[in-house]
Amino acid sequence: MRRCSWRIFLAVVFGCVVLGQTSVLRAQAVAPKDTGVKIDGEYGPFLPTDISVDGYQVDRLINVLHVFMIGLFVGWGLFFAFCLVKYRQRPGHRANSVLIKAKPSKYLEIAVAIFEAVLLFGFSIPVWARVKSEFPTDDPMRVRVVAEQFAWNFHYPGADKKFGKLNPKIIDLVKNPLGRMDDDPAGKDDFVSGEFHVIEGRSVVVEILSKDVIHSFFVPVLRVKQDAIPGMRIPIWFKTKEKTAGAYEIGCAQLCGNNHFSMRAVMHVDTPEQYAAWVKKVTAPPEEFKED
Amino acid sequence: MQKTFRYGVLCAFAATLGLAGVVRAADDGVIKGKVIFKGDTDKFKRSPIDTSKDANCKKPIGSWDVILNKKTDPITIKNVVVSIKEGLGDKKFPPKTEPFKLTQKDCQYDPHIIAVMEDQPVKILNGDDTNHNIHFLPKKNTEENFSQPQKDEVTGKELKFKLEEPFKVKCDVHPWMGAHVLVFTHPYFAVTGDDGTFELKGLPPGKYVVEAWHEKFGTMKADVEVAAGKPAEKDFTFEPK
Amino acid sequence: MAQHQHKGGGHGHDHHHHDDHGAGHHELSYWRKYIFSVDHKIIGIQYGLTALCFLFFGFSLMMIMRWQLAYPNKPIPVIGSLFPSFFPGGAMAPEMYNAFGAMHGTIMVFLGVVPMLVGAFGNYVMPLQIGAPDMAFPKLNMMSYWVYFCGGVTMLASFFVKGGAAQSGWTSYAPLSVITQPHQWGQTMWLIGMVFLITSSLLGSINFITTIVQLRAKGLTMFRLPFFVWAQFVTSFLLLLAFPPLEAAGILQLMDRVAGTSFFMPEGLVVSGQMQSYTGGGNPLLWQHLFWFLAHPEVYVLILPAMGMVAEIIASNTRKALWGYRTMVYSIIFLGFMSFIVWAHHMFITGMGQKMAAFFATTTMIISIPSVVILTAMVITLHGASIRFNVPMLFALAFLPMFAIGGLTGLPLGLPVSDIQLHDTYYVIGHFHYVVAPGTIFAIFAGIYFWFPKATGRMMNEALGKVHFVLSFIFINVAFMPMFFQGLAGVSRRLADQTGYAHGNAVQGLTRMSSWGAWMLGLSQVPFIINFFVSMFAGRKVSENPWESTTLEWSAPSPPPHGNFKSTPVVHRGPYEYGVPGIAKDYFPQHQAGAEA
Amino acid sequence: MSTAVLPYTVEPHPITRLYSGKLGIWLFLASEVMLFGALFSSYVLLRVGAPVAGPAAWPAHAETGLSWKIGGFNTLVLIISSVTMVMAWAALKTHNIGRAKAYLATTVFLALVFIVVKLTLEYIPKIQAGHTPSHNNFFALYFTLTGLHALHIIGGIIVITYFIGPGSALWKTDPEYFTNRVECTGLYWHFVDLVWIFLFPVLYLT
Repeated sequence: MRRCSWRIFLAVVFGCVVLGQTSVLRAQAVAPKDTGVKIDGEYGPFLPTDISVDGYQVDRLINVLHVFMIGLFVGWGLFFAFCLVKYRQRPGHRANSVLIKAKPSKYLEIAVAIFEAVLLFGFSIPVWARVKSEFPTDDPMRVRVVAEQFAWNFHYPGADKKFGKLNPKIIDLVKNPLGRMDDDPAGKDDFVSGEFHVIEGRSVVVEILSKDVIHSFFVPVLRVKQDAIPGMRIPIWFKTKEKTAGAYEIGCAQLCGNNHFSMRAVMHVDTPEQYAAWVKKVTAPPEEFKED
Repeated sequence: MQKTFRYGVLCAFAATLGLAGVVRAADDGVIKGKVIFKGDTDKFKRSPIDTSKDANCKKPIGSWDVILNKKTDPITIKNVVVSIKEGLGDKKFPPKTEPFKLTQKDCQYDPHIIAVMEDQPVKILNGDDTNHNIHFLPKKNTEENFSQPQKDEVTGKELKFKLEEPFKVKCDVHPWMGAHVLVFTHPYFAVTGDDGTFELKGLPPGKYVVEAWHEKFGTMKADVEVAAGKPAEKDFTFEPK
Repeated sequence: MAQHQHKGGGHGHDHHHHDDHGAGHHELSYWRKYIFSVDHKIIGIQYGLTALCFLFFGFSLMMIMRWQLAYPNKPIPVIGSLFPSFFPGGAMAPEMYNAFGAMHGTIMVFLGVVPMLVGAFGNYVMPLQIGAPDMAFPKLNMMSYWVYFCGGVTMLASFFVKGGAAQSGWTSYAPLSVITQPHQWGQTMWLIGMVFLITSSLLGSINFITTIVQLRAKGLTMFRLPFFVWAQFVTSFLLLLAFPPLEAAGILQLMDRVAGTSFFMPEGLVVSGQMQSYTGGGNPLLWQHLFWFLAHPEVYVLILPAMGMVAEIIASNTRKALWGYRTMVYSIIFLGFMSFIVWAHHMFITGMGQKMAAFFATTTMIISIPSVVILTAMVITLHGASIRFNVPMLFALAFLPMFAIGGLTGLPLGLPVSDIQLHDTYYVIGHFHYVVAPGTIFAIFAGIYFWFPKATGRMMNEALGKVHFVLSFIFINVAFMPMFFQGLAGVSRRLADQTGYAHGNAVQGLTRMSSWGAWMLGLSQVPFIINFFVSMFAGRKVSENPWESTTLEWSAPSPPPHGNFKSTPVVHRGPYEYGVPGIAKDYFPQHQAGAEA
Repeated sequence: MSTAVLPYTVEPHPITRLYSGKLGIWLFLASEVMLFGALFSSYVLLRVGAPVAGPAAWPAHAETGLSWKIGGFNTLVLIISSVTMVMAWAALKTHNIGRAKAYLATTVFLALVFIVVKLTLEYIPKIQAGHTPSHNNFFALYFTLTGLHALHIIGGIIVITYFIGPGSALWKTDPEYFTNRVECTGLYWHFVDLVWIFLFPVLYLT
């Protein structure tokens, strides 16, 4: 029994690897669900399509880290497996009580530490600084995102590029979901939609708010995620690549209640013409609703 | 399933008997009338609702807070609840047993007014291919809040409200979706429809205070005397500024 | 040392021996002996059995949730029709999913793993390893258990109140946790239960530290302590100092829910179109800071005792001293210390500024190094060893690569930039489950197989144990490995149904694979359950030291009597003197007098 | 006795120079420091982050209606009770159980005075004036912090009363053990006073 244990162990490890790989490769989507709009982009068991100009920095760090992790794990695993086989208990074999001087381990630990420092100071802190402080100055679009249980509202400032004041006391979910004030001149040309429209290749500054609980504004294809925290206004920014027009998904990444799973919105990356047409449609004075 | 059904039938039978016992056949008094609108109809146009939050909500829908029946003459108001407010004394009425069906269809509530008796079952159905979350916001009754992720026009979920009060209902996934629940202790209530009329039937003769309730225009009361065998008529006129 | 003749089975607490220091020792009633016992061994076993039940219960919750994830909104087979009030139409409603999710987390962490590691193993093994007759405060020890029990009952009862159990995740982020289920008891009972559990852990940690400081046997200096005791020592400090802030946070949230205060509520909250009556002026992030100030040390509470157990088992089954014992001790102390200043790496996405993020990312990178050191030391111990592949050793060995995966995948989450994409996705779930499930839970299994003969005087069956190990090892990976890929794909955690998203739908196949892995993992526990109960009564009887180990607990009879040792032990050497030259046997127990190595 | 015989319950450990109970109570107090520390940190954060105007703004000192005279009186009461607690322990050290009990009883009496003053002159008038915990965050913190402190006082009263009553039986069998227990209770009691000495300026004077 004892003598064959290590073989069982190896077989198990091998089996796991094979099983894991085949399953990942064979993991296919179930029948697509009708969500009203066809979503562009490619999605699978790895990072999804990236349509953001700066998204590659996130991807690069994730990729570098994974190569490093897999390398370390494989190297370390080989040593582990070697020890398990070579030093298994068997007749005539006795443990060596003298502890080895494992200089390589010290070097390995130092190498790991240095590598982590490089990741930290080379790939993380500067990028984070860019994300947090280098807001675009090239006349970005400005949009305010207001999260609520369980929907996203997109508040556009209109031609004057100024947001009107919001007053939570006058919120009317049918006619005035954000509580926009009529007497605020800055808010005269504002408009609100349930769809997020941006222009391709143009930078966007998004101010994130929440009406009730903590939500998280997550656009996988943009590598953008930011919690929406009630009582706070948190600005973020991104810029889409050229020629990425299409529809993409926005999700909520922070548990926000019963229907957290269905708190989804669609981001339309438009050409300038499409965008202008949409704005015209949304801002047109409402006609009276007539039932057929 | 079988068993529940059998019990249901039994209960319904018993309830009918009870009803017959309490409300005698002679109670055939009727109050009828219409709810009239007076004022500037342009101020109360229905506006289209922005349903862009969910691409599954394809059918255009309009606001419901004020729906005027412009084809009738005079112009009447839809979705006004007319009910007996006073005059029934301490009489107890057995609850209606047939469930009130509330369907979520095209991302709006059908019907918009849920007028039910205490303990009358309300059956909530989902007629859309999207997730709905119905959220009742009562003051006295217990708050109910649950989602119906799938189209389901048969089973649904049944609820009962125990205490008399009007309160709002909304959908937490489609914030624009709203409706009103009115719970009564008695069966004498009616909701105006496309013709703006109402009829309260089966009343014992006597003096009553009748109330008309509208979600936007508020309430209005009137004294009505019901005599046996002759329908009493009473119109309500709302004159919003 | 004379062979101790063990009589009778059951839980194995016979008192047919003559102990020479049990002054005033007389037969106790059944209740005082087994239920309201003050003996650390009985309390340890009580903790262990209760925690195993909770682990099983928490795992069952998850297996039901996995159905909803794999086959959204389809009726759950068998269970759906058994509990129609929980599952209307046989399927799991999203609010029920949230309740199960919150309770799965809470139960596994606070009612399962911590009581198992600290309450059960700590209580049972630690006093034996330091040669103490009992814990320093036996009555306090009993109280810890019963307070823990009350907390557990409160948590379980919350499933049956109107509105169901808490639904805001095990993290209970305000304001969600304050505004959900208004006027209902679910979340309030969660908070009350937490106050119980925290109190229990606090009392326990005071007891542990005092015991380790005061009651070590003669000659047992701090650097002769087995590594497990060191792990318990550091863990107790974490519990002692990290839990009170959560208790404070719990009290504040309780006030918000019950008294209408606004500690975590900002001004102008509009829920479901209704203006809220809270005065405002509070801060939702305050909860997160207080919570994670506890919960990050808590992560180390979950892993350090597991490391300690694995170290014990590896030393015993490699027939070799631990490589770098002192380095490991320093590392574990450093880990404990550092764990207090990394908490905000859970909050990068809350809008944290550059300086804070840089600080917490740096401390997070630093804290990874002692973990690497400990892991490396354990692997190097294998070099030049003579490895016995018995069941405890298999689990302990499997702990190493599994914990390595869990630890390594923590790196992308500790750097704010990669955390943008991976935060709150399945990647996080995969990461900490690799640490806690194949990591800590495997260590727990290893510990059960290893110390079972000490507690009962009987061995567990090796063949069944191996079946249990192989199946568990395969399926735990099938269950958790797909989560990394789902996370990379961008699937958020805590979604009752991910197929509504295109990126979620694309990896639904992986979700199903993970679910099947989880159910198979559940089935794989059957051999263990059989083995556990049958071996208790019919296992092979063994002497006091079946593994031929060196630490003190193996010098006590199996099971140890009241007062633990036949004669007060005296320690002569370090904890892992295996294969000492000049000694006939390949181990040299700590208590045995003789030439110093 | 159902417990195993443990060393260092009475005599101090040769290295730590503490008996187990004393080490235990110090550890307990360390955790209490963390508990109140977290609450004081919350106080600081909420006060610094409070809105400048509106109903949620931090009230000016005069608006709180807290009287430093009542607070000061209670501070004095607690300080004296700490002294009597020490005197009780000193009396036990000189083997005078009668005097020790008298001092313990004085401590309990002073603690009750504290609670009664707190309840009748502060809590009830505040709530009647509409200054409930939900009024604003100042009162929320005021009630939470002083309420938790009052719970600690009540806990102390129960323990000390136990030592005056049934707990004192231990004096006959093991006087030193009993003295140690009173000493530990004293340490706890001083800590509770200390918390009040922090609470008093934070709530009443600023």
